[in-house]
Amino acid sequence: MDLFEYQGKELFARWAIPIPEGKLATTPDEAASAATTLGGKVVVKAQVQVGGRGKAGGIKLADGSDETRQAAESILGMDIKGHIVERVLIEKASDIEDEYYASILLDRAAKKYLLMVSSKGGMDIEEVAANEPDALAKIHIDPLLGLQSFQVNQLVFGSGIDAKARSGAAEIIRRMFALFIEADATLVEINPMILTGQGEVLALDSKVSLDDSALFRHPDFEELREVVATDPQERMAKERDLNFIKLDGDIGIIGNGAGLVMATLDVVDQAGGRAANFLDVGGGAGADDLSNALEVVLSDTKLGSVLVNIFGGITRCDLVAEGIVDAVGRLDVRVPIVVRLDGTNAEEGRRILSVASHPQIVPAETMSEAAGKAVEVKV
Amino acid sequence: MDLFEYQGKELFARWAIPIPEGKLATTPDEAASAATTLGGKVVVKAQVQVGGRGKAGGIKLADGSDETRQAAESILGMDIKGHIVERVLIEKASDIEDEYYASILLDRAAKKYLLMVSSKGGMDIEEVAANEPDALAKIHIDPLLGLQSFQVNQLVFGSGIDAKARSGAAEIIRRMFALFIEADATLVEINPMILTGQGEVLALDSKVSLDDSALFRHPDFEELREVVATDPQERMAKERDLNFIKLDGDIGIIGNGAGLVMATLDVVDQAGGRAANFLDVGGGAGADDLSNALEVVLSDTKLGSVLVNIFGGITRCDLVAEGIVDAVGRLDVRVPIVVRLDGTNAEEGRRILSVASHPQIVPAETMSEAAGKAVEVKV
Amino acid sequence: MAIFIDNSTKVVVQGLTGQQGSFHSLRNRDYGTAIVAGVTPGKGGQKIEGIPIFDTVSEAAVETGANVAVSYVPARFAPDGILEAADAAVGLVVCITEGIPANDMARVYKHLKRSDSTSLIGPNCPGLISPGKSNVGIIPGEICIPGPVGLVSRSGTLTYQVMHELTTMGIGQSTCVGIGGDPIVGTSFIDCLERFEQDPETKLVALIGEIGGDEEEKAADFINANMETPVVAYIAGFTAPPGKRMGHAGAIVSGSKGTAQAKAEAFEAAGVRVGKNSTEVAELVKDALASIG
Amino acid sequence: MAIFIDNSTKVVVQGLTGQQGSFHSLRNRDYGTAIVAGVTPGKGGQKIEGIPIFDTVSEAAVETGANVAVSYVPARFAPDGILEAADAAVGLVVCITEGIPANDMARVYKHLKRSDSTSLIGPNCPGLISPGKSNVGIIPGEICIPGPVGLVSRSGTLTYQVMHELTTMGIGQSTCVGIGGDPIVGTSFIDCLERFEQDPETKLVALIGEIGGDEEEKAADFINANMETPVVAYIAGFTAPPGKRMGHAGAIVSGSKGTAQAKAEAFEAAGVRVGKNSTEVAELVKDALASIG
Repeated sequence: MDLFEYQGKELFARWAIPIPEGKLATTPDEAASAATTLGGKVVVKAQVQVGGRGKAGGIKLADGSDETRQAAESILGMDIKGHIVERVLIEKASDIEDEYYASILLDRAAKKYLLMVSSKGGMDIEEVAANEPDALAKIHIDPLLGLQSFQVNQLVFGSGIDAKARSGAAEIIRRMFALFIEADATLVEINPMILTGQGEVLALDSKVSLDDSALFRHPDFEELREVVATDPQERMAKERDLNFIKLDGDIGIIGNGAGLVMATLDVVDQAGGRAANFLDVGGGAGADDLSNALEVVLSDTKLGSVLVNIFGGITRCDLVAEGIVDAVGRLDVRVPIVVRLDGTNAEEGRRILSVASHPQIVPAETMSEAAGKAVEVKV
Repeated sequence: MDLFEYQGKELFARWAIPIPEGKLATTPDEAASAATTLGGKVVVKAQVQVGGRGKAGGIKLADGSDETRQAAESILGMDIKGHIVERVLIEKASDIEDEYYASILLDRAAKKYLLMVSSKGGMDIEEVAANEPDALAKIHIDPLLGLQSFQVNQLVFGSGIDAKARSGAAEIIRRMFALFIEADATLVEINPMILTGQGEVLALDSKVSLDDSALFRHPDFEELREVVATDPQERMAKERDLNFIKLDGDIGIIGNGAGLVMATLDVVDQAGGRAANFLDVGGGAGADDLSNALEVVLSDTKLGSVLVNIFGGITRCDLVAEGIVDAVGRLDVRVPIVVRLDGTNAEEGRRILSVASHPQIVPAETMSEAAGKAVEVKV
Repeated sequence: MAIFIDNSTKVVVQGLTGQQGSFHSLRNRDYGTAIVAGVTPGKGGQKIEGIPIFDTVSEAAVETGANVAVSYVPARFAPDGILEAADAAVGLVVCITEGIPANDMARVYKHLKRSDSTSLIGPNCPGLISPGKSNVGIIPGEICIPGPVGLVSRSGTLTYQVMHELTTMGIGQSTCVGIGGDPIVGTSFIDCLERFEQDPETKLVALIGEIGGDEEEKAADFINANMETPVVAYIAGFTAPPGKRMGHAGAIVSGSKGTAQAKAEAFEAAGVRVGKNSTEVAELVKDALASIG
Repeated sequence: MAIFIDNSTKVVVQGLTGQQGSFHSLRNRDYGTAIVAGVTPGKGGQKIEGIPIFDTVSEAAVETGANVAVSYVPARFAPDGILEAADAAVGLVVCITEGIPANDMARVYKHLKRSDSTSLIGPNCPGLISPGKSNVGIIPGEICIPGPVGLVSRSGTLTYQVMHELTTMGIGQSTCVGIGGDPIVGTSFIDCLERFEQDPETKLVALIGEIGGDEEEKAADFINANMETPVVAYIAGFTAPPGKRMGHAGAIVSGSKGTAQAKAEAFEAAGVRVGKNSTEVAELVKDALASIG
């Protein structure tokens, strides 16, 4: 689960990572009143989960409530790379003396945590790594041992940040690590981490991803999740416990198992089509799951066809077929549904579909054939 | 630092390990009023840091304030193996259905923590290990990984405790481990851990030792330490930061380095004497340390002689000699002080002593000679 | 022969008294696998369909000689279960459970690598099957036949798809291993490739990868440097958009890293032919086997 | 030759800018030891008596080629210091610091044993000296002369006493190692005995033990099973009362375990002669050397 900047900063505040004073606003009026409360110059920042909002005009400096209202008016509702801005963060403007970078993530290749600090902030860190490796300190943290003080030293001295910023940065690194472990994050990134003219070190931006699998340990994070899932179709899938990702094609995809669904997207592409989504009903899906999955996928009005690709293992094809029959019975189905069933009880499943003989159900024998048909029958 | 039962139970309460309700008393009146507050039958328990208090009459059952007052009167002031009882713990009597054993300590051979649980409580655990190994479950805990749930299962199932006690015992084991790590203990022992008629599992006794080296992490434990050091001579040594242990002979021993002092005790024994104490002035001791050490050792009125055995390394023998001269100048020295100096600046040290030519200072050339003389010159 | 499991395999099931555990374990037993024990603390002494239940894995291993543990316990208890099986020295632990927090697995992985006496397959994997010998986990035994192809995959149903196509063509398998789709899994492609290379029964290996991480790239290097046995590969996720987690926690393209294209190129550079879909992979396997003779 | 340290030893000092660290390190340098670097975070770039200071051990090791680290940092920072030196792969870490909490050392010990590339001597030890070659720590170099006796001890000043008696008799030492008196130390008697056994310069080993633990008993078993080089022993604490901690955190007799008597008997059973005091030990060494010829 990827958090918005302001949500990440809420966590920063809880883990005592210093941030500029700020307030969230969803309307220009709220923004103006936030500016009044904060006083002085403020920064109005679009809350979107995509890079490059600065270049897109999603960050504006403002002085006083009027300027802030205007800035918020121009930013709220803006479309930044397909993300509509629904919230802005109003923050006190900082007196930036220098900009740094700090992050922590799970390095799956090393099976350890990777901490990185750079004296070059506000830039893409892969670029810094490639062009100015001396400005970047990287260390691995043993998951059993945890972060050691000497490693914090290696980061602050090795990255070449200003001597004035060392103790503040060291403290932030320790707290970032605590947040990462205690909140079960998969990424915590501060870019830029700044040194102010007053000698403070602050997190000016936040990028935090949480481990969905660990949410059972953090019931209080559920409310973060509610805000994150803003797309109505994605929310619909989440409510039905389906693994759904919105894509930009017009062929709806349903399958069982992440690998098989990915492979299905590829085969559709090879057949000249484009997938409208990724939907994995998971292992052991029953009739209800299939029926729900079709409901979610069919709610996309731009759809041309649907491909259901099931390889039965734990999942029984007869139940899958029942789910499809149920869905086409209760929903207004305006596009063809190509169905390919194989594995456990596949014959029985095919029989059920053939008995139902719904005009929109198109049977297919193999994955490739199914993909071809899904492209062919598109309306 | 070894704690009294009631101090260990204060820690148990902080780490949510269930204990019987109880109150500490230092007078019969306090004991009587504690009994009234607690109500019902109580147990009056001598607070001493030595085993076998039960057999010595240090534990009595009482019903009501009068019986409790009488019991406290008989126990307070009692001498149990050289330990004078200054405090009694008044506890609500428990309805004991079964008695178990649980402990955790650092196993220095394995370099891991050792957790033990037995279904035979109230007995010496070494005896259980020898005679009824099936009633004892032992597991090692990896210091980096910590206690795992499966290990708790291995203990409660492996020890053969009653099924009714399993979940209560499992919870106590988890909390014991948390206490052990978080309080930097070197031993936590519950013997007996009981199952009551009501199905609760309680710690009926406590034995807790804390790691002195870790006290810097636990400033709140300093008050426990003050109570523990009750011997006036030991308290005097502690105030002067000297490593002192009271023994039962009549030759005072001062040396630098734990190994050398132990060896000195042995040599005195071989010479037919008995040491009155162990006193290590530590590495790099100066004149003040020596002077203080002599003051502490000489405060023992049963003393016959003193042996000062110094091998100079970081420690300079000239400073040692100055400290001795200072001490004999300001104190009323009624016993001979045999002094052996070797190593750094030994000659200068011997010269200083010879110039001072105090009647009680007896020089010696070697360790063996010094030990022999200390026995010989005893008054 | 085969790798990891064969006729000598004796399985203790963690979570046998649960719904998933009992369903699949009984299916495994029907396949011919020796399911010798179950573990559920507090239910020791009971029996499930004739299989004795113990309170701890170590007790089960001592009493029954189990040499493989398979775990179906819920995600929050699964890390402890893996550690318990390792502690009981069963040798191989297969963790089917999905949704284990990454931090928990990082710690478990580190601990297992220290001791080195236990292999872990998974978590979040379908298990493994040595057709005609032993089946541990949720792979449907019906779609396999014994034969010369070793199969290793990060995916579940996609593996079934490939197995099915091979079987339909009459090509059998020595062992099929689903290593799991999480960012941290106990057994890597390389671990399996090493074993297949040593296994005289395995004449060819089919590797099924997917987007995310760099395990496929490492496998390509390994094949290039160390393998005589021919390998064909298949990568899922050519059309996956960057930054989106495609079902598996491990399946995510970060920046320019972990793309299917990069992985396919790494394999091709190592002389490994890469199929574009499951049918093509099966064809490549058939051709390669024919050329071995 | 010698063990652990010799003429090729280059030392980086953790805590060189502190009082203890500078005092002993300069003494070590006067003895002839190559003290090549100091580490104090934030003081990188400075010099102490010509010795360059670095912010981190890894930087110091890279810049100076240091292959031994010695630590004088306060107890609460010392565990981190040991880990840092191990991380910088200096090979040998000597920790003089006393008073490190046992829990901290348990974790550090476990971590070091996992990697196995770093040896730790101490903590709470006087260090070690290879007379005439190198001196790392606080052992007074004046009381040693080069020669054939390897010395290993849990104690500090008691070791000096024995070294002094040997030197006075004209018997020199190959290496004297103080392994430290804490319950958990990085290097055991056995680790040193193994090295002495391999060292052609060491003709005889003197082992100085004390009450507590079972390291002496294990050493006796090891000597019996693996050593050609003769060993003589000395145990301090015959008259120590049970349950009292005799200065060293490790020196405590628990119940019937860890007594000097038991340890002496273990040695004698292994054919190791045990002296009753330091003078007797020196005499035993002299006799044994004479009988080797």
